[in-house]
Amino acid sequence: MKTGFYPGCSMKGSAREYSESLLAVAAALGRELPEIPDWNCCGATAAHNLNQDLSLALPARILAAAEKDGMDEVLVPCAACYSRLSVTRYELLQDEDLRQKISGLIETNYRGSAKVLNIIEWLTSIPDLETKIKAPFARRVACYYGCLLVRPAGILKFDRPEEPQSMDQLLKKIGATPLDWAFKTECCGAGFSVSRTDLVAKLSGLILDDAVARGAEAVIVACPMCHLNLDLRRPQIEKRAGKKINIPVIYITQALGLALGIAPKKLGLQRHTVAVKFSQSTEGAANVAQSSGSKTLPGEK
Amino acid sequence: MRSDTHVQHDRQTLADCVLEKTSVDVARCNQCGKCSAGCPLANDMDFPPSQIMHLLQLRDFPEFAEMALRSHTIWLCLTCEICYARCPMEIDIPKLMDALRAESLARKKTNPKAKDIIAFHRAFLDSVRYTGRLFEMGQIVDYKIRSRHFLQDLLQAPAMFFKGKLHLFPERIRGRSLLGRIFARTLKSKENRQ
Amino acid sequence: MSEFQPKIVAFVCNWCTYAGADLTGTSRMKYSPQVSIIRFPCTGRIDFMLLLKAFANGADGIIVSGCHPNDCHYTSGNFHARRRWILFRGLLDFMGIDTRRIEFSWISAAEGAKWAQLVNTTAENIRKLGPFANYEKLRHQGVS
Amino acid sequence: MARIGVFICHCGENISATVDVQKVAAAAARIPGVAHSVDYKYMCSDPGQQMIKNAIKEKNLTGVVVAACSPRMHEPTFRRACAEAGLNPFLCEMANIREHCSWVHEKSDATTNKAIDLVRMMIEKVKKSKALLPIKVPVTKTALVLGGGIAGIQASLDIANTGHQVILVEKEPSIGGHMSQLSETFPTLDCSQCILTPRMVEVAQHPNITLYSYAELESLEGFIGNFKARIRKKARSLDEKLCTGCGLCIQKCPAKKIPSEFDANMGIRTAIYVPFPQAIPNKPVIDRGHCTYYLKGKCRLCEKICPTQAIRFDQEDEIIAVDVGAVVLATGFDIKHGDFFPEYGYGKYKDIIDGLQFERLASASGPTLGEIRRPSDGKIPETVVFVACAGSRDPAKGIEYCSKICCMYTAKHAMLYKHKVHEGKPYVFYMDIRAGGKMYEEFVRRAMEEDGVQYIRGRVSRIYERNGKLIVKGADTLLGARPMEIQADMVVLATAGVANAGAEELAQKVHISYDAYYFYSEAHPKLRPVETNTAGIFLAGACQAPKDIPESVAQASAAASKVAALFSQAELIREPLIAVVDRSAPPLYSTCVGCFLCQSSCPYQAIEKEEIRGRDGQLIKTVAKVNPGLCQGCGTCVALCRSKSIDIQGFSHEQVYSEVLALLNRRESDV
Repeated sequence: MKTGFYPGCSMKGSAREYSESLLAVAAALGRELPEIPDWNCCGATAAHNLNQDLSLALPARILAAAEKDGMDEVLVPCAACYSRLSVTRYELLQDEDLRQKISGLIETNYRGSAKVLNIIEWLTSIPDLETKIKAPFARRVACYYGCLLVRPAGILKFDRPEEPQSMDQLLKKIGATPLDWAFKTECCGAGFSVSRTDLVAKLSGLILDDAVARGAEAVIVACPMCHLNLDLRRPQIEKRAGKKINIPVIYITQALGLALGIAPKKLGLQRHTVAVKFSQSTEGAANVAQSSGSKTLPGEK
Repeated sequence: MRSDTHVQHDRQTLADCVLEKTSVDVARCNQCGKCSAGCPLANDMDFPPSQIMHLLQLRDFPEFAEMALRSHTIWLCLTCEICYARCPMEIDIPKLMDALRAESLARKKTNPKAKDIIAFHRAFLDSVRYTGRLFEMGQIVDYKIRSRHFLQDLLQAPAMFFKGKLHLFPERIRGRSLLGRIFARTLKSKENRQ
Repeated sequence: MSEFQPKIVAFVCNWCTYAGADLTGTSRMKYSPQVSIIRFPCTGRIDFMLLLKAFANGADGIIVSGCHPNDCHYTSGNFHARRRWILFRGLLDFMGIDTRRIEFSWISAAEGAKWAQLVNTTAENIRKLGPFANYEKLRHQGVS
Repeated sequence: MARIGVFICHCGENISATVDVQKVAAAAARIPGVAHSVDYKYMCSDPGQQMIKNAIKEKNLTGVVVAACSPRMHEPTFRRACAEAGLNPFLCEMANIREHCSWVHEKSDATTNKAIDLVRMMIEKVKKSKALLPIKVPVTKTALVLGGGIAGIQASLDIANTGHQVILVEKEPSIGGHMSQLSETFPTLDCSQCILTPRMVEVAQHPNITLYSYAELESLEGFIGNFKARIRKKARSLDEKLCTGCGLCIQKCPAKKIPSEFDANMGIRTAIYVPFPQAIPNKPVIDRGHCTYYLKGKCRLCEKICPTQAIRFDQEDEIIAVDVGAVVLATGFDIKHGDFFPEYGYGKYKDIIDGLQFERLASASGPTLGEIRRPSDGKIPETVVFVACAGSRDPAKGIEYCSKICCMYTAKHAMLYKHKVHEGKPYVFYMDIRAGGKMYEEFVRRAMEEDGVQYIRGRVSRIYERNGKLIVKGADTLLGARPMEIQADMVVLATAGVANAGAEELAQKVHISYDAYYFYSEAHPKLRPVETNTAGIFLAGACQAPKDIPESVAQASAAASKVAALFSQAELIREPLIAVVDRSAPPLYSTCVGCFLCQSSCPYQAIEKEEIRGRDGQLIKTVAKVNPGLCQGCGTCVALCRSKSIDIQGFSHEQVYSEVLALLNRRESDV
């Protein structure tokens, strides 16, 4: 069983702490994660916004490369890339003509043998993860799935699109208290980070508001785009909200890394825009989190 | 067949065109409005999703199809898929939006308000086309030139750079020539414009 | 009668097509007299050996008609008939009978005009096909 | 040798104008076996019929062919005439030379020749016809009604009032059904129990009605007029004859915190209980799933307290066998529950309830005594959102149909809420308002105009809780589909009306067909709305499709009248035009090989297996047997039969084959 690794462009740049923490965790768990040789960009939102064939050809080339390298499954930590690769695999396996057409475009016969894994599937597949926990991540966290990890459910067949639970289960394993909150799967603004920052500020603002209102100490993400918007765009968010929002946004691999006792620096926590520090005591807000929320919560105006 | 798309405009309604290319049938929509109710950007759109559907449903009125093609909505759609996930009639609205964007480009009817978004997508793809991977720095610069927003992000770029998140030089992959060919075959050719 | 006058047998169900043909009469629509109707309770009753029998005895054409799908007086008889017809078509080919000699159709009690039209077009088609010559052969094949 | 009489009718000018009737009569006379052939102006007139009768007697005819109009017109007339003259009516056939000949062709030799063909066909058919006797089926004049809701109650009363016996079976401890749970009923807003309970009492006291509550149908065999039903009377754990319904046991029962099914889990009950005060019968049941004695082996408080020693812990289910002539299914419906609406948090948030739960909240006899208090904290909600089409018209949730009753009861709910909480703000999210019905549209208008219910046209996308409020995210498609949020204290979902859990199992038990949603199928969507495809089994109420009270009652009375009609004769007399399996002398007994293809093709379950046994009682062969009570005579089995062992009377192989041959083998002498 050979599991390949597709970092995707952002994990080499704006989200490098994601891959740093992933690789650190993988090492700590004794897992090999060979990169797909000479991988290219998946085309992201841009491709399928402008041209369908291109949006299929780019991921197809990646998957074909993985197949050629004898990989049975490919770990795609970036939720956006995961979505593109999954959708491509699905559509090409659905439609033989399309598969041949795209195979022609990429000058390689794509078979569709390599399975596409998201970060949560991969981590969940690791046996008795609990036993390896050195410093339980005892924080109240808001698990933010975003869009592309769970939708379209019909194609991904991963978790249900409303009220998903898989990430929460995982966080429980590493000692955290996942909160029941309302914005688990609401969109953060995704690809508009640069082109329509105003909209990103609005949507991401709503998400952070709710997380804070429920007494979360951190938002856990599994997608560089979500992180970019919730963390890097924090100044714009605060400007729009007209208030300071301190809640840190942490990659699931970073949270796990901390629980495994890996040094924050190795996990790239210092690269965040919003400093990762946990202030108030866990107890105080814990029962707030449990309560039906009838009284106003901290951080709520 | 796509090659005669342009001929088809006159005869074929936009709804048929979408049906043919994506097998999304707008006739199924019963206008319940659940998509609009859940769409994160419905308030910023000129036509919320359910109205786009209806513009296409009245297939004998090309002026409505025109409004859909020229709408800001199709470019504001984030493809967050929430509408598809909740649609009682299980209509793949995001796929429909993709098709409308393609048509809008093909027929040169893109909404002026969407120029930044399109510029960003173009910049993104060019970066990928020439290096094989997204070169964020390069893309941002390219985007600025296209969109003329020179000052935007000036505050943040340095911060990113010092946090080691922005590289000054792109990574280049070996398969660049193949990528070049892929782009040439898809983007350039009228054949597969969608 | 210089022109060839085909013999056409119509096997119809009592509830829809027979009544439809009655309506053709009460509304005085005209059609060619080469067609004679045999009444059945339901197309589901029509044993296709009967059709062979008819051909073996010199029928030039045959009409089978019953209630529209889902309108069957006995809920599912016409579906059985349709399924059987699909199988029977193959048999006809095998026996060297031109399947165009059989018209299978649904006619409701309200479709008097449609009945007249069906009869006329069928009669015309059969006239074009000419007499069903090799029915003697069928006899030798022991159908009769 | 056959002696056939042929009678050609002119029908005034209708036939004789285009057909040379004399020629037809003459030609017929030349056909072997024809003993008498005449033509006459009006065969259907009295003198015409008299001609036939006389000829039958004088020429002692063995068969009659009347060439005239369509048999669909006068076949009964002429068959009756034959019968009066002592000839078996099924030896009389009609040749349709009017509708199928004189009216549709021009005057010509061809037309006359066709008339002759038609006559000859019928002559040959009649030669092969057999004398048939009408089928008589005895009828047990007792009706079995399944389900004691308003439909079942209405049907039972109507049948009982025609003087026939009724056995009413209800699976719950009391009759009353969903209607007894309702607070007030649209469009008149009269209290549901006030109009229902008198009917329930009537049932209890009616001399012709035997009520088995807390009972279910175990099995049903037989056919119209002659069903054998077995009823399982579930153990009530008490002796109904001794129990006076004083209720002491209920007061003393220690297990008090059991969610009450009658209150849609909004209230609580004890382990020994009656569902509601006006229950019929007013005798408790021990819920063995919750009773301390059955769980822990001790308690028996009720037994000690009972003044009449009626408690029977060791009581067992009892099977009662009854003979009935007709069955009325009135098993009702349910509404969709469970975790099928994650985006609405239905089942997750206490203050999101369904329609029946709201009925209990609004009901004066309900857990809040009619005050609208939300489940979570008992507060009176200031803002209530009502969501129509919650699951209906929603293929993604597996239900494509409209549940029909929701539009009306949602308007009613909003109204009731406004009447009880004057400052309250009711909002209704709807897709379309379907208020077809007497005073229905007016009712909805009243909700909007007089009670100020605000209607928002659109489906709700999502509901989540925040700071003790339920955030309802919707959009009004009439306002450019702009998204909107309502902070509600309570949400009422009009969840879809669905078939009962046991609907499919019951349908298979009684051999009736049902649709994709397990609602029972009527025999004909327009013309036979209360019959099923199985003769003698009728439908009433929401087991056929979601229905409101007026419709259910109307259908129940319709079903009752069908039953009454069936019970009105001593025997069921039916035309003998049905299928029969041949029988022959030993050692063959029958050519049937027992493949039972016929059985699988029969739409009426009319074909049974019959075991032929020798004198020593040992099985010789199993063959098909047609149940004359069920067979409708479609003949599908006949065409399918491989060994041609099954045939249909009146359209037998012999008859139709000779028709074909007669038509095609026209002899020159005929013309």
